[in-house]
Amino acid sequence: MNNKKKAFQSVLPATVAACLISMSSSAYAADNSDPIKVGVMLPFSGVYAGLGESTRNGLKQALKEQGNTIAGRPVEFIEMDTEAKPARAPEITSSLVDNQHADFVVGPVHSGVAMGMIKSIKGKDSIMIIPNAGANAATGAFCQPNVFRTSFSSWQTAFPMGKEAYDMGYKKIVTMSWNYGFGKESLAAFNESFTAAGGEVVKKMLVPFPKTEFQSYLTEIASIKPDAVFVFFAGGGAVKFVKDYDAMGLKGKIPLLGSGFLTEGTTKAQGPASEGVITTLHYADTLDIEKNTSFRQQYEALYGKPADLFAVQGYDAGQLIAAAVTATEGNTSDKAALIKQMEQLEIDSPRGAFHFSKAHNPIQTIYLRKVVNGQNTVIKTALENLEDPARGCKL
Amino acid sequence: MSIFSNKSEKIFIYLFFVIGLFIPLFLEGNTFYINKLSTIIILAIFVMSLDYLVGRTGLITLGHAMFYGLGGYIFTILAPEYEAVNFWIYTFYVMLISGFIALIVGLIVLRTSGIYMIMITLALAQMTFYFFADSVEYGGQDGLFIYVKPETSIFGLSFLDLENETHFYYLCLLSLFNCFAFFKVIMNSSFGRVVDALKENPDRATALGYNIFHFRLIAYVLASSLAAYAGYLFALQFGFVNPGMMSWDISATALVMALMGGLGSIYGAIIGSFVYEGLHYYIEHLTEYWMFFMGSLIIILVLTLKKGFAGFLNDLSGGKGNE
Amino acid sequence: MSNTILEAENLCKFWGGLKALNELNIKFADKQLHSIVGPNGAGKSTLLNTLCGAYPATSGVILYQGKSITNLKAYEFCRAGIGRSFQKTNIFHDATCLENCCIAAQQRIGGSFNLFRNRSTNKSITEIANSALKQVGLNGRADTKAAEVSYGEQRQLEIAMVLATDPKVLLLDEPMAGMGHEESQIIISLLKELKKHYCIVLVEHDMDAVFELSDLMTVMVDGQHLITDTVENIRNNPLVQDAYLGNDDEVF
Amino acid sequence: MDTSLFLVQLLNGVQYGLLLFLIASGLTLVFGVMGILNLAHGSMYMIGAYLAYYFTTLTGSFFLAFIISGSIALLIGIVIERFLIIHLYKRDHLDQVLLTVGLIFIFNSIQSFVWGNDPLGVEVPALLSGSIKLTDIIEYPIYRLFISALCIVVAVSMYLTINKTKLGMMIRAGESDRAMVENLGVDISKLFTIVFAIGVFLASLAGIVSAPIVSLVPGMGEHVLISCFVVVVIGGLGSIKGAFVAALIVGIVDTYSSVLLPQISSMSIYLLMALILLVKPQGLFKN
Repeated sequence: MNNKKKAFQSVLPATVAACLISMSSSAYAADNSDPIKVGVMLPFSGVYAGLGESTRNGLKQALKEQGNTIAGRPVEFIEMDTEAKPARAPEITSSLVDNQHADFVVGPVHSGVAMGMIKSIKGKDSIMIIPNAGANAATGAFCQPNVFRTSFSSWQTAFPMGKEAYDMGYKKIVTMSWNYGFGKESLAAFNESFTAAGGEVVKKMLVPFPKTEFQSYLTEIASIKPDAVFVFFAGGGAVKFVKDYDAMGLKGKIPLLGSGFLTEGTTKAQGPASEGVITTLHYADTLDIEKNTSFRQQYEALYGKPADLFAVQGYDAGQLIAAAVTATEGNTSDKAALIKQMEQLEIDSPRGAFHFSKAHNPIQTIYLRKVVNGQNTVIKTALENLEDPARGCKL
Repeated sequence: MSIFSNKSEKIFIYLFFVIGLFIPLFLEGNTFYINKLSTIIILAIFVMSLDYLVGRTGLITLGHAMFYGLGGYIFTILAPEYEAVNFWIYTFYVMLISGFIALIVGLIVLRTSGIYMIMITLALAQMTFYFFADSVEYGGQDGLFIYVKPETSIFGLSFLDLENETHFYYLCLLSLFNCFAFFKVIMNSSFGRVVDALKENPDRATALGYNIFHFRLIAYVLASSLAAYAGYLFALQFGFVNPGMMSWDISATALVMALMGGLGSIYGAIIGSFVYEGLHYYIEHLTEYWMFFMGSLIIILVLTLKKGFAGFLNDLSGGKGNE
Repeated sequence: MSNTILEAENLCKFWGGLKALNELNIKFADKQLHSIVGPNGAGKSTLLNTLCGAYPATSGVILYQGKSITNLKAYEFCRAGIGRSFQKTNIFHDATCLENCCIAAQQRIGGSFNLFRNRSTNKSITEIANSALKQVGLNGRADTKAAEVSYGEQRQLEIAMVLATDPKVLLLDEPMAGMGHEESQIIISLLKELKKHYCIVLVEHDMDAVFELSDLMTVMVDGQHLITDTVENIRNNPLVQDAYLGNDDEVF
Repeated sequence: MDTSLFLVQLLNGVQYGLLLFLIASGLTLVFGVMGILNLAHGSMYMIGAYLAYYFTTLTGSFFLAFIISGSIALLIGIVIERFLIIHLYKRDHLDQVLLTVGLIFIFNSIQSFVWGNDPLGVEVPALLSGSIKLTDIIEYPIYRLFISALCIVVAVSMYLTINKTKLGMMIRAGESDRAMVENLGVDISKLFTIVFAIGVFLASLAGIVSAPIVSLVPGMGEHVLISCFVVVVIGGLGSIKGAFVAALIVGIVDTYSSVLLPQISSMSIYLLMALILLVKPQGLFKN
């Protein structure tokens, strides 16, 4: 009965439109008057709300560049607050996909939510574009034909640091993160390349999420006296960790390395404590690429504040939609054709151009960055065109 | 003696289940609304079990979501990953195991009462939350997936296909009806008589020779395993479980729903769940700051509608109830 | 006293440093009304609460029909046959008078753990409850909500509930508290009837009633046993008058 | 673990415990005197921290911000008590739970509306920004020691207020017997307003002084609230002394368990609480 209803729903407007065409002899094809529906599933409340906002801004900027119409069709946004609660993810996804019949669903920020979304979008007639959540499995074991990611996998952001750390002369390292997926995946990826290069992870510390009382762990690090520390923290936890690390007097003595999120959007709150922290990531605010400069100028003009990584990833999700729908000349009903286009596209991203792997994760360059004057400054390219191994993906 | 406490309850229950029975015919094919209704009905079962505990037994808990989450986890952990198991058999397992856990937990928390019980249930729920959130084998913060939904045959006959949203909806509706009937039966039973007594006046019940601990424990186990059943349905609906199901705000929200509906009225749990979720859905589409309006609404309700919507309906119909 | 049914030996109940009951020895005989009097704070209510198991004794022994029940749980005292009424009306206000007695009677009949049997189908419980109501003269109020009957009737209901548990001993804590003269008369005649069948331990401030009803009286002061004797002897005992006049402004 | 390390960890634990005490003291005071369980206590902590951020940025002085934010917190406390809590004195705990959950929703929205959702930080005031060298590698930030000192000052002044002043006498009387206080001719509604405002002030104070060492994020209040509950329950609801002892125990247990028993560190304080309640269902210091 599902199909019958759907058929009915698409037949009716088509008939109406056909009548209109015969009257007005418009040049547009039947479905060109329908908006392209873009569901936006981001956290607008709770801990991740800031990231949700940036992502949405970036997404809207990309589509605004197209005049909010792609191939003659207007773009309609349907925004839903995930509250970063995984338990709500399936329900909201179902609302966007089954009720609103969104062509694209952009979201989420949080990996747990991503898992719930993937589960409910599997086999449905919508395309999901993940603008942040880095869970390896999203384009690994759980990869789906209709799921793309414009951000990164956790693996990509931490793997290059292992080799870099060893090359910097660090042999014994303590790793530390929150005890959750993103953190553990980052530590594992770091461990993989660091031990392959010949280094040794002397201790791995997992802090219960979202605890931010780090004193006892820092004391422990001080007693181990490793060559360096590699950590994964993001957002508020990252701010707190970097400040505490400095306040305990460890910064000058034991170099602090991290996955890029440690200093992404947090350096202002961290203040001088973040100076000199070295991280790897697929983007840096100061990246000297023409596209990045123009993107950041426009973003600041539109929203009155500087762009960040999350804005870039949202922007690329928008570019991806625009480019794909343009390529199919406005036809969004044939999702298989859309997906095929998306797989072939090269996205001209502010982070540098990238295209998608078989598992639909960006093949992208990872930069080695250092905080200088509160800015993540690129020291060098850590690994060029790095592809996630997509372990467990059968695409 | 009628199973209903008053006229408004009778009218509401008849109306609700008749409408519930036929509404999928009008929503034909719109899986979103059917899913949404199923979700709210599952929530209503959860809220009802909490309402029984808080409103009928007088045991206030802020950790009821622990059992909601456990229901989902027990199934996901027990069932083989790539094999359809029997729904009814696993319903039995889920309720049995969660009931057993509730028995152990009850032995601890029921030693306390009032505000202490509120806090210790909260703490135990947090502990369970962290147990699953930190675990490696149970998926940590990201939770676990259910790859194959159970089949529902009884003696080889299968009426329901859980992959079909409408079928699943009817399963939820049936469950809610059973749950309601079950609570009404035990409320009117000899057991219910003692529970009524110990809720109003535990000291007197003791003086009359009742070991109130035993009665509380049984009520706690019953309510907890029904909460687990609701969590089990929730896990089946979308095919995954997550520690977030146990988080304390789920318990708190459920309490708000029970209160909105009218504490202790049991059928009020249905009203509360639908009103809260309806408002949430509506306000969320209006503004990003929906929490502000929900918060204000809760405060206004607490200060004005002391008996919730069930009490309000009863006052409207002029009934006093025969309890 | 040959027919002693309840007995306290060296009973003590301390609240921190306060000795509410101090080495108390007392015996209660079957089919007698034995009242406890004494100034405020003498420990009368504490004694009742300890005898019925609500407060565990600090030390000492409670003997019931010759056996120690000191270590029973609070709810087991009632099952043994020791029923009590409360000083402050302590009934189930939301339930009918009949239901109040049914709750009491069901404990004795059993089946309280039956989740599915409708409570109204057990006729023997209803019978006991009805007869308890009848005993106290409340049979006309069976279907009225307890909250809606008069204060005096609530006090009667309080006693009916105790009777429905089929006790041997009745511990009554100020059954006439707050009552008018006429209401008190109802209780007095009720107690006169009841003492033919039960051992009654009465704590009461209405001294006229106490003197009228009691077979034996015990005077307590400061948690200690002062004297136990017949009404006549107590009335004329200078020690007793001293205890009241000397320690408290309450005079009878 | 060598001795010096052990001692540093002990310092960490005590310092964390003292901060927990500061947060929990208001909750337990309000409960002890008024019988009100304020779930929005954590939100007051959050609001304190954000106010401190706002006024530090505005005035450039943390100490000025400290004074302004504290006064605003007192005002918020008075308003909430006068307009909302006042209706709850005759109600059961459940209504209190629900009303204060409503308050949590509202404060979270206000926070998000006014200050946005990006993590914010406050600079440690220059006067207190140095560190003290403890071992060859570990330094200890002076500001953290300052917080500990402040917590001790608060604890001592609470002790003195409760035991030596008229207000304290009324508070003690209010804890034991409300009717008696009224008979003594004390204006109980005024007393409640004062006590509730002090409770809110203490929570905000904790937020204000923590602002430079935590990151300000949405939802920071709820996390604190749960730890606060554990402290208050272990100590015995309403007992200030209990909260003090329990906070230190929780702080120390949490610190050592995160190093020695990392597998169960997130559960450790809840386990501790369950164990203590098994032995003492009313907490350690229930009067």
